[in-house]
Amino acid sequence: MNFDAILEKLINDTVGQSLGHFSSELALCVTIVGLLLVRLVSLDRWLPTYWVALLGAIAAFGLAACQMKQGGATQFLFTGLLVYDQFGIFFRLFLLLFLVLVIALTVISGIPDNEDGPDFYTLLLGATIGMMLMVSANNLLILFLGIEMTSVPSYVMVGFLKGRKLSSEAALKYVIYGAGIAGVMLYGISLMAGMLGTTDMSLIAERMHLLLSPEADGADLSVRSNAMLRTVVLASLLISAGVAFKLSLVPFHFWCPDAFEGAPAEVAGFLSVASKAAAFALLVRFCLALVGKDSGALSEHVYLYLGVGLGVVAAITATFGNLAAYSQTNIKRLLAYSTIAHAGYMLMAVAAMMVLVNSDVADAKLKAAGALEGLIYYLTVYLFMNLGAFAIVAFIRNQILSEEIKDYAGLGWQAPCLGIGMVFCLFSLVGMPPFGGFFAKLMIFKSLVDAGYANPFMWVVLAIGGLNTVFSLIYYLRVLNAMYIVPRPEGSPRVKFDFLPAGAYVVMVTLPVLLTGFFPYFPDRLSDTASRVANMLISNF
Amino acid sequence: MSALFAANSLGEFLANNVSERWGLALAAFIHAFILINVFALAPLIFIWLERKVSGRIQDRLGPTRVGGRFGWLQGLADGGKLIQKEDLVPAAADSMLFRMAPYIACIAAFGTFMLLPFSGGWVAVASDIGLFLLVAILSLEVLGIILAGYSSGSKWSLFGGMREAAQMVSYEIPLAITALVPIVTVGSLNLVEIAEMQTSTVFLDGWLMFNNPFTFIAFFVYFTVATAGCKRAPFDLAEAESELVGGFHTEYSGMRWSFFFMAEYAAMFVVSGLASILFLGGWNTGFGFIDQALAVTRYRGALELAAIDPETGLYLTNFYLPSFLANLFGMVVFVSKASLLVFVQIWIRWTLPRLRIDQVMMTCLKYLIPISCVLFLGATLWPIGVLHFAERSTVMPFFEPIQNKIERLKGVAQKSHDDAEEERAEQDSPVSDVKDERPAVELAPAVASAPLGSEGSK
Amino acid sequence: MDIGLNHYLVVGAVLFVCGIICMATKRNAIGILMGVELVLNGANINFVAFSRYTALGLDGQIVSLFVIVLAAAEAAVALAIALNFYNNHLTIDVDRGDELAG
Amino acid sequence: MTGEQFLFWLLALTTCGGAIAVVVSQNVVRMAFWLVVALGSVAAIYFLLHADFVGATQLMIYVGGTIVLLIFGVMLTASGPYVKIKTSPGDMVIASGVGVLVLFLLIGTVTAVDWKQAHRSLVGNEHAEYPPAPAAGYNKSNPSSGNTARPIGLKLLGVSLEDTDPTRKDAQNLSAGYLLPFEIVSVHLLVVLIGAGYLARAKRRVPVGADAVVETLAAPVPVQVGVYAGFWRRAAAMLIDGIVISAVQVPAALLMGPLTEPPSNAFVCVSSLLIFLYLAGMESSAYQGTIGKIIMRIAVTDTYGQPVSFLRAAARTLSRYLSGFCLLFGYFMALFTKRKQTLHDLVAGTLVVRRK
Repeated sequence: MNFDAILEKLINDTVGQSLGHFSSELALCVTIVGLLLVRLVSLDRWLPTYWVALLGAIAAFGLAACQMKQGGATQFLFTGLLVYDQFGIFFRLFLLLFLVLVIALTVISGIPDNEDGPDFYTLLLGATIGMMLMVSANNLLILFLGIEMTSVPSYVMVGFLKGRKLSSEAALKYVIYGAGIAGVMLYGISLMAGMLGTTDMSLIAERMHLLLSPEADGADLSVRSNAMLRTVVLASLLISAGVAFKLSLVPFHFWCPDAFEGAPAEVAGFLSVASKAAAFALLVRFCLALVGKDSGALSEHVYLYLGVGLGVVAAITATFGNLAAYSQTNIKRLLAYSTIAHAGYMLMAVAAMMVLVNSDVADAKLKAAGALEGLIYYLTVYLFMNLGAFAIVAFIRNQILSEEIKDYAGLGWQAPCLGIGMVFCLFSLVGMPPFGGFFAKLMIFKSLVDAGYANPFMWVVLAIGGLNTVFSLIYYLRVLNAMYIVPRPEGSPRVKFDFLPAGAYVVMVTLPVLLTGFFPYFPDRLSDTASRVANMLISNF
Repeated sequence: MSALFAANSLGEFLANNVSERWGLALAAFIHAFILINVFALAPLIFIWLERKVSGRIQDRLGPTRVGGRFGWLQGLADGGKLIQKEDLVPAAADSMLFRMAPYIACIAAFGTFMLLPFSGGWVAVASDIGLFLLVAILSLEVLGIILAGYSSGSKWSLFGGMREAAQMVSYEIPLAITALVPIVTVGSLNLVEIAEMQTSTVFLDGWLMFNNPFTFIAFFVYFTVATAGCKRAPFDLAEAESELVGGFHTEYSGMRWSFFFMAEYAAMFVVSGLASILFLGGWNTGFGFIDQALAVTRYRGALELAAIDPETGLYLTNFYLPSFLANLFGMVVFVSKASLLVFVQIWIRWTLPRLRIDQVMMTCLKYLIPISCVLFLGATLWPIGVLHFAERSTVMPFFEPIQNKIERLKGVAQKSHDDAEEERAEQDSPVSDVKDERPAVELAPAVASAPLGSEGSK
Repeated sequence: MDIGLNHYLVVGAVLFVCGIICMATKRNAIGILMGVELVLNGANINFVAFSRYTALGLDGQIVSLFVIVLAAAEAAVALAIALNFYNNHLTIDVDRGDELAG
Repeated sequence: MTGEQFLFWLLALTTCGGAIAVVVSQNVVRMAFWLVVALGSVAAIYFLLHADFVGATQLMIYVGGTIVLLIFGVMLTASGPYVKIKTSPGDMVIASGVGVLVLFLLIGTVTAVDWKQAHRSLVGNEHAEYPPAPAAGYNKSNPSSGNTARPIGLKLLGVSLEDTDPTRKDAQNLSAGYLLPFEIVSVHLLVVLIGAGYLARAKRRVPVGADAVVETLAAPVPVQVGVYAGFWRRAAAMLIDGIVISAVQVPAALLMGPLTEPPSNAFVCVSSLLIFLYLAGMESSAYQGTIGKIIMRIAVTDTYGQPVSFLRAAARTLSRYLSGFCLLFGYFMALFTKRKQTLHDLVAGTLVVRRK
């Protein structure tokens, strides 16, 4: 095969196949350049830059939606660097929908003024591209690249209010922890890539299987396997430290409250949903890639250990998040701890999936897909309820210039739209029955029950999850207590909220929370999609 | 320096005659010795030149006292004076860094001579990424300056160091981009190859500067940026004596002070040499008939050197005198081109007033970077357009792809080499006797121990 | 003793651990960043060594190239944030940033 | 001890020593210096590992770029001449204790692996040799001699040198190419640049009140020479000229031979000369412009509004090539230069104005 033939093949592969499937990311790239050009020719005096960003995001969303509709089989893009499957498309769609909503929120709340708009939206779009790489990564390099592309713009966004002491402190803490963990993670990647001789995640699965299967190579297997296994375990621990940092799981959660408190509410909302969703998608892919598809005796054990380990971390994270949230006085900090707790709940789904996927329980694959379905459903509902909460915090901040819970006194009566929206969001976050959060939690708990048959420890995790749900009610209610029960202090000016556009936005975001709870059609539709996506991934795997 | 020593490299030559281990060490030592001594001389000459030129420009005579009418010993006399001076370290300085800084600057500037070829094959390290490595090492000089500025414990020095840091970090970008403009034209980072490709057909047409309009402009941009990169006037903000006393070297005296200037003049020569390799034909004179003849001779010499004994599979080491002379001539041409550019830098220094720091930064960020980007883009697109045009028209016969020309010349050299071989084979039949006397070297001795797994399957 | 893969891996590990200690103990934000650079370099040595001695091949070198570029980008942002912190707090001591707690 | 061994131990010493010195030293500038030592030695280690390109990149970007940036940051944030924000000894002891443990863990784990065997069993033999054993003679593109620039460049495209080897059977599949990260990293760098720039710069100030007045006063008053001809009008003039010229040239060319063949050199030279004379001559004549310019009611003047000399018009005509060379950018400059000058106007010092 001569050079020209290979080059032609490469061009065919890139232009003919990959670029088309990569179109939504490209749309975002083009939008970034567009934002720069708009400022270069001073068009931003007449045309507010958020229109450019919004248009680009909607275009990207449309492209992703087309891909979703087309469906199609799993294929590998760019000579195997990215994997293109239903799971990836779903998460891209998810991220882009969220991006559109966040841009709309920033337009209404006006946190980047028109002068800083191009900078802010460039960072926002850049981070989103990174997340989209994360969700479809099939190579350890892309994994690292995606995480860096997500993190580095996030650091700047957290410090976006550059004149504020809090903001700069938050950004500094975030960047220092983030950069450190990225380095640790890279070291893990280097060990894993060196051990397995490849950075390709599908090859990693194969070679892990070789490594774990006892009949691989005759002589002194135990010694060889042992040392090699230890290296791989060390490497995957270091890598998962990086992912855990993005997910704010417990030993690596410390950045989260500080960063959220210092950052504008819009940015905090973006980080709490988008970067978690991308990191979960990555975690699922990485966990599945790690152990390989064929079930040998040894690999089954590894799955089990991995699942139980994740379960332990999940239980600790949820408990810690809820306990720490209890004593908070700042609403953003409270929501940050609630984010940590929710990451714990969602991690329970991943743990259940890992325990189930290669177990000897009947219909193991189906049940594993169920756990994944729970995760996807939970993330979708979480998008709306968490974004709703942060949006309301941003709107209230614009009026009363405070984010302390005690300053929310009596606001529920003065701004009924925001108040009711907050009630819906918080109740859904707790997991109260008629809201979407209830069904989401139910699905995860159900898969935990299933997983319990494979390993009874998962029932312990389930119990801890249940207890946490009850406990979390207390601190969410404290916010509502402040908004409705405590009277507005004498002499404080009456707050006026216009329905348009802030109220309308709140309605738009909280409506899905309601719909996913009240009307069975929507959860069915959503859960159909989720289960399709989940089954696709598990069966392919 | 290969052809200087009747072997593919000095290391091989010594490895033959001494031992492999010590041969390499000796070769490294000799290379370093030659480089440092030859190029410590260059700054001396340029410092004298600077004084002379500035004198003339200011309507003075310049140095006349030491060394006859032209004062040519002035540089040496300066050196002697500086060595005798007391080596002061201010009380407020961080003495370790203060002492270290001049060496860093010097090592970076002199280190680049490793990679600078002086004629086809006369280069200490013939790296495939020569240009990249050279620019990388050159960029380390700034570290010495910054550390000097910071460790002096004086505010003037600090200001000088900060300015230098800001200026150098900014100017490295257009420097690298404009250096890439000829690279995209010839498609190689190897400095020897780049220069060899500029063999002219008629007159000056091979020089990359005249290859297309973008390289033409790129030369001037490169030269501006390189002048700034050596912190020469009008960009010498780091040592602006009218504002900062002496900038980063305010607190230095004696030999350490002179190290900075050795480094500066060495860097001037390096960037000028690079300019002449990248744009001005390197060691090619520009006259087609001379260049082509010399190139053929050099290729022939390389072939002689690379000849392999068919029986033993070892390198024969033939020495080919015409090639040696051609290289020597090339070196003279190259050094004179580079010196001319150094002269221009000196000339500019004594003609133009110094810019303000904000003007320096603005020139770079607002003008030079966009210009260099446009040039880079243009130089990338140009061949596509020209090839398209040249295929259909007979107007521009000299747009022959460079590679073809080189191949043609190499073919001529190969032919003459083969002819000579045949002739030799006819003349002396007992070939083996002759060969035995020649030193033979094992293949690729520098390749380190075999990689892991090589004993596995084979 | 022939120099092999393990020798380079040990150098990488030393760099990694030095970086970790540096990040853990320094209070100057820029000092912490230097620790990060050390950690990244430790990983990079691993990559290049694996590229030379194992089947990872050129991939290792390419990853290390990307890491160098990404590290430069990260350093630029981290430095901008540190300067911003300095402008607001008039110190670069990380421990002085204590307003976010709880 | 061979050369490689000696170099390795030397570099290992400077690398590890530099790194430890970074940890131990309390002065942040000294830390930076030791970091330079450590990272510079890492670059040398890369050369030792036959990864020249990575080594050069390390020198250029890390040592020459990133560290300079860090030192720059140190200077900007220095409260006194030497910042000493000391670590408490207790922290140091604990951290180094834990660090040493981690080090032993890492080294113990990593060195226990028999890499050779591991790769043979995991990867299979056919790939296990890297870099390939040196071929006969000096091979420029052979990665084992450290010349990795070409292989890396090809690898970024997804082509490895083994793929182009016709003897390999499995060469049908592309190996992993890194085109995507190579391109997407540029987007990342752009985003990061914008972000860092945003944090570092002061807010753009909109002039209000007194400031606005001062700014307006400070702005230079443009010299009114005439009404400058706009871009479209000039483009139309050029179009007309083009038609006029080809109206003469095409029939002439037809006389010389069929149009399908490339014209002879002599014809091209003569017609170029004639076109040059037409343009320069008309512009320096009393008409002050070519036929197209006369029709479009515009004229060429010098910067004082006077008719131009032939020499100036010739310079203008010649520098039209300059405008054309830079992808017609020189012409488009009329869109945004202050006096609607193109590049060749700027070079020749001319203006194009509307006729009265």
